[in-house]
Amino acid sequence: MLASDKASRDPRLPLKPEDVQAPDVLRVLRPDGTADPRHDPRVEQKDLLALYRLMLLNRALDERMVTLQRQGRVGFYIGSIGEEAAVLGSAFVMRRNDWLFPAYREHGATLMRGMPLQRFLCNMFGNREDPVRGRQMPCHETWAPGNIGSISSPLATQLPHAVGVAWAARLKKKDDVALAYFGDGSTSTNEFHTAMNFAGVFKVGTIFFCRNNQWAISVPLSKQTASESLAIKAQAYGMPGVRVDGNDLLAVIAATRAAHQRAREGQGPTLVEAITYRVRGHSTSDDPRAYRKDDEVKPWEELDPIKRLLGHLLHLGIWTEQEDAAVRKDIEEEIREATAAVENLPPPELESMFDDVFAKRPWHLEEERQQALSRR
Amino acid sequence: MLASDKASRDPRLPLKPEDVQAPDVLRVLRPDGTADPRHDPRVEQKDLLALYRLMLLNRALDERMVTLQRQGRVGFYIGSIGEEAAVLGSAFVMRRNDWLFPAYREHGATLMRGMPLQRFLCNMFGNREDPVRGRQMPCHETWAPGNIGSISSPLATQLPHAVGVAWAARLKKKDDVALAYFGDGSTSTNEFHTAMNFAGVFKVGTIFFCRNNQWAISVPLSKQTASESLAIKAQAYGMPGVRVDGNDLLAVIAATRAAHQRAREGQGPTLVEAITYRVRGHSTSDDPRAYRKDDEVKPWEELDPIKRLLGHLLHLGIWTEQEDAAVRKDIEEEIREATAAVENLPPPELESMFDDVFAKRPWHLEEERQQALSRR
Amino acid sequence: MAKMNLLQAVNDALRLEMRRNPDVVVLGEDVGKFGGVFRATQGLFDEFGGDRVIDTPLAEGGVIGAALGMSLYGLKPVPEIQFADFIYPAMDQIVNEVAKYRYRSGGQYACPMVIRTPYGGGIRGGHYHSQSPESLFIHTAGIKVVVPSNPYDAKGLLLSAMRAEDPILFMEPKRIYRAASGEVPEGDYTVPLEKAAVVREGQDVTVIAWGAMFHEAQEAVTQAAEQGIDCELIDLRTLWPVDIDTLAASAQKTGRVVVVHEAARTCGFGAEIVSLIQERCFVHLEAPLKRVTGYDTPFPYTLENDYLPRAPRILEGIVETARFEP
Amino acid sequence: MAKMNLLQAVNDALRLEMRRNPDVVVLGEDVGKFGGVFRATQGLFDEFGGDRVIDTPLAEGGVIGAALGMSLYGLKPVPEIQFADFIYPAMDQIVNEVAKYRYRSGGQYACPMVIRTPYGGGIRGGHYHSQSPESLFIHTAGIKVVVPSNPYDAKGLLLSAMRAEDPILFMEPKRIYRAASGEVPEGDYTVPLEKAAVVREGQDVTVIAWGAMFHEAQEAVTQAAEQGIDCELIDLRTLWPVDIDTLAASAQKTGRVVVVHEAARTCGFGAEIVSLIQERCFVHLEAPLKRVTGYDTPFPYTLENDYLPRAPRILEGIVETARFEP
Ligand SMILES: Cc1ncc(C[n+]2csc(CCOP(=O)(O)OP(=O)(O)O)c2C)c(N)n1
Ligand SMILES: Cc1ncc(C[n+]2csc(CCOP(=O)(O)OP(=O)(O)O)c2C)c(N)n1
Ligand SMILES: [Mg+2]
Ligand SMILES: [Mg+2]
Repeated sequence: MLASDKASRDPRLPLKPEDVQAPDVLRVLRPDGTADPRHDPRVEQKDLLALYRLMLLNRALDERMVTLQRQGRVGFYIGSIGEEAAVLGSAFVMRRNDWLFPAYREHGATLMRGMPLQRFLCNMFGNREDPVRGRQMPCHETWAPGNIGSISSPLATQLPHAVGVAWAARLKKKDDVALAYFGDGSTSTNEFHTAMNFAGVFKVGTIFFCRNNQWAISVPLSKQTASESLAIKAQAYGMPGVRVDGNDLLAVIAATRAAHQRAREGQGPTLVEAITYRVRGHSTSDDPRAYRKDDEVKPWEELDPIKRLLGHLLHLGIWTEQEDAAVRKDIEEEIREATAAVENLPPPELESMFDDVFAKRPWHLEEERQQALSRR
Repeated sequence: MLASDKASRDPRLPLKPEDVQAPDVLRVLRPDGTADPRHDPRVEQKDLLALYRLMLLNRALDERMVTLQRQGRVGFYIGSIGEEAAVLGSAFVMRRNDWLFPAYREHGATLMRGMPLQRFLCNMFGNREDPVRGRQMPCHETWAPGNIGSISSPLATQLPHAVGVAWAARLKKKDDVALAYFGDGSTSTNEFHTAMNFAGVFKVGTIFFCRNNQWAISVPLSKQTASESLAIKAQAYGMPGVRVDGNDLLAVIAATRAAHQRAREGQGPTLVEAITYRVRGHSTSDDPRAYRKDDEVKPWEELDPIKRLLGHLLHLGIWTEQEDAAVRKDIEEEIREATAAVENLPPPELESMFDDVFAKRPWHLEEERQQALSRR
Repeated sequence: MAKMNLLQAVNDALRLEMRRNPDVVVLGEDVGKFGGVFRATQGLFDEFGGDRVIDTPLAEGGVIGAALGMSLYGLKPVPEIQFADFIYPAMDQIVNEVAKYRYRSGGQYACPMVIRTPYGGGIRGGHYHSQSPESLFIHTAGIKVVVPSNPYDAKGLLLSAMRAEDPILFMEPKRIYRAASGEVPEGDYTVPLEKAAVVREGQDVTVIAWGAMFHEAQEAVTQAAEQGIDCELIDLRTLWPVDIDTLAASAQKTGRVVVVHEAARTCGFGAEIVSLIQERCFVHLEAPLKRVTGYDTPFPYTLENDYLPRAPRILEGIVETARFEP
Repeated sequence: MAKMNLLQAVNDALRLEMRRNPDVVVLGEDVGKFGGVFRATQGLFDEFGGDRVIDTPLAEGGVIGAALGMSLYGLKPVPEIQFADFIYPAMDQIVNEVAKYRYRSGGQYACPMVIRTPYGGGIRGGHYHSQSPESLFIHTAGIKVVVPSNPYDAKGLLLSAMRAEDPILFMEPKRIYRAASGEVPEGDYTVPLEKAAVVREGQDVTVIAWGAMFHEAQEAVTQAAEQGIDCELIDLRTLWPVDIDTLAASAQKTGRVVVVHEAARTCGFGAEIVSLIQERCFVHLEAPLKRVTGYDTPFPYTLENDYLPRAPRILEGIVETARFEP
């Protein structure tokens, strides 16, 4: 009579690194640097190296922006330290014609899809060259040339958009896939439920990619839901839900590929739960020591996705410690140069504030614009 | 890797009466009028007879109100024909101190909990003796003495209220249980998700009672969700989900009792999916022939809950066909008399419109009230 | 020309535009086979199929959110909210997403769509089948609000809306879905957005209304004429951006203004109209700008005809305003 | 007396009332151990435990909906919406449920609660950490709206609100959470709801403001005084029901009025204030009622200080209004 009667771990306890070794969690990278051949997505070496470099860039960028924020040079930052494999592995699977709907930690994916680093940094400074014209907070970049949706602070609102895009593609007889990122906390939102349900009913090609970093600001996963896992929530919508080691780039690629194939082939949506951990504060506005102990964090730092990929590359013999050091230096330099190039650009022009509310400026915005300008 | 991989019926097909015989659906009443002793809730005979009478009253009331609506004497009606066992069986389990949050078809439950028939009918006419003072449409009755929450048209908004009540009870060290009714369509709403999730996380004593009548106005269940069942959705919230033959009074009582016991004992919430069928139109505003074939309806009419209980009573030998005919006549008379007693009561007083917006009338409502009165 | 009621005019506009533009899709609860609870989408499912006339699960936020995605991809969605009273589950999608998408993406994206919704009282709908929430959306930068009062405008405005570049909330006065009927051209035509109609010219008092209440206002204006008060009657048609020039010109001429709406008075759109006019026409005003509106209570069932600002109350407002002497 | 900032005053009020009334519970996202993203609930979890200071899952509709149920059962919930910009997922619960529960049950039930939420711009929050949606709720019959502008009022108004019989939306001007500081009594006291404060008496122009913009208005008023314009400065404190007598008396005296708010102009609360005053004080008015407000765009990030109606713009409005000659 009970639909749910199998024994399982107590969802009221936090996930431990050991839990990632559970049989239902897809892993590829082993501690010794080898890849489990049963699930290895067999990524080409040049792509592996490019992905590795992008992970390093992503990490370095995050570190640098936090510093700039502390120095008062940037207003706010929210990054993906420790979650790079989840972000970049999934984005890697997506084709040029596919669409990505980031939450707000997926800057690496945006860069991968062609947003120039300088333009990204313009968004950090909210200046005149910011592609969103200084209108949103930093880390709310948009990059239409890469089919990257507009980032919104209200959580999970992008999920139904990803459903709508994939649905529209199907109606237009295209096989374009849409992937939406979101966090574990966001599974509690209205939009998670609605988007999953619509996607299930209409069998649209959407990938729901959940970065389960186990925290929603100060609220741990165990207080977010009593379900056994996040992946299991897929059952409520008649779609498959998969769990994957989110710090394992190859596993993330493998899981996302499977979901992508389903989507492309008209078999419908998939929920991917990438298990990872938010090793830093939520954003530059947060201080996690107010609500969690450092020793909970430590074991997860051991599973750092960059370390793990590096181990694999060294094992494969396609990368050396020297190359590693050199490329890290290059990246630092690249970021420094790009920052220097854009940091002192002027703010957006006052009159730009009145554009883009509508396609054309109606009389009231024209009037407000005139008033604002006359005041200058 | 897939969380959901067991074979099952295709959720894109409509449920058939045979589906109610699936092993995961709790049934007690057998076609021959006997009760399956393994699950028989062993209701006292006098209660059984009282429940049967209430089912008849509920049915007769629904039929009568539809007639009055057609005659233009009542503005609107929405009833529970064919769903009486689900409504009354579940309400029967609830104690006096427990709370009920109806959707809008559970008038039988309200009457069971002490709302006088005449007062109920006052709500039909929206007159001066209407307990909600003629403010809401018919069938939006409220009866605080019976701990019946206020009925709202926006679907499923009562679900988090039932969570809040049960939660508050626990905080006040009481074991009061709250039961919320809703339909299959309502599982798609924001509030279903939120209320289920909160209830799971805080383990509150709420019973989520879903009347799966397989239609949401013109939208069939198969277009509402792609999940295997509605009960399975409970897994997404770490609570048990049970399926029960919703046209089987005894099965409904048994399933609700189990949920009630869990709730009372602090073991948390339960989702009950009572499988039934909306054999009539959605409400007096609806004409189902515009979207479904009559022959889909027929087989479900065979499973009429009143017929099935009558069969059982006759089998038990505690009821006769003669008594049956007599009580049906009594009931008709009771409704006729109650209607006659209240139909011509005057409408609410104009000034009552300005009460109860707030505890006290602020200046602006006092002003509007004066204006309205001066116009009379 | 054909005789149509407002509902048929809406239906006709949808059908014509779906024939003309293959990117138009209609989605919402019960809009498919059933043709909508008011039958506004009747016949569309049969003509255009389930891919373009879509019954959705019961979640308004999903309807609008999915429509936004469709719009990004190049479709022109026409989502329906079954009753305006049920728009709140979609509030976040409308206010924080649809209305801001163009702006916040720096103009990289846009999500034009027409959100159709029946609104207003007078059908014995009580709290939740009677609301007029227009002012919430007028306050929201990035969305336009259109309300027709007759079949001709309904069809012409809806056709315009479906060809516009911005998100539009198209509110249909359900009380007069069937009661408002008239001659409507059978083929394609448009009525311009953002242009009010001066339905009657007059010298004494400007009366501003829209939707179902326009007809109450018209009745009051006729009665006022019998009392020798010559009203100028304006049907806004597009509430926002409002046709300020027409309003200001009329107010300057008459110096006396009555605004009518069925939404609650406080922070209703009437307040904005009053403010705009007094800002522009202060020296011309000869009487306080008058609001005749719904009361500041939830919408009641039995007393709905007392709640609504019907002709007698409007007439009272007109007379009071006409007779006002400083 | 103790020196407190506005945040500490809010925290103090919560603590005192939780000590006094065991039925008060605080719930919301991150309000528990963390003490809220602004730390408004700091220390409450330690003092009152997880049963009364509750971290909820991430769903604003659930927070308000559950609070409603708690309230029916006799608790006094004080839910927090982390930022007013995130109130829309709870819009249906607030507008259709909380605000109407007493009315629609014929007075059989009531659901008093205090919904706390930080609002407003000026902290570099862009579109979604800056909004001022007060007018949406003022338009909604059945809920009151309170906004303090200083620590003394914050504590006293919040204590009053937690003892009131109606649902109250308590909006906290986050821009001045720390900047507004002053002497606050340590124990229990209340500031009455629905009473505005005339902070400065004056003869020439009435200036009406609230929240963070009150301080901008105050600065402008001081500067106006230097130019010989003697302003009467009113801090509304309760937005709705507004203290109409104080407003009308002042407008009658000065005949000139400036209303300031940071929400977008169109259909903002300023429009209602303008309408109410011109209805009551028409013959006394010597200039158009002036609104100095946020612009009709989403709230911008980089240009937020241009968007906000800061002192220089307010001063301009005051001067224009003072000098207006018909
Ligand atoms: C609707 C809404 N409510 C609240 C917030 C405030 N908020 C910002 S991030 C966050 C936690 C999100 O957690 P999760 O979804 O797990 O994503 P993560 O940050 O961990 O990647 C909260 C509560 C918000 N942005 N939107
Ligand atoms: C939020 C909301 N959206 C739409 C409606 C209109 N509506 C009323 S009943 C109904 C169908 C409900 O179906 P279900 O939940 O299965 O309940 P049933 O009527 O079958 O008992 C709809 C769409 C509503 N009342 N509330
Ligand atoms: Mg998280
Ligand atoms: Mg149903």
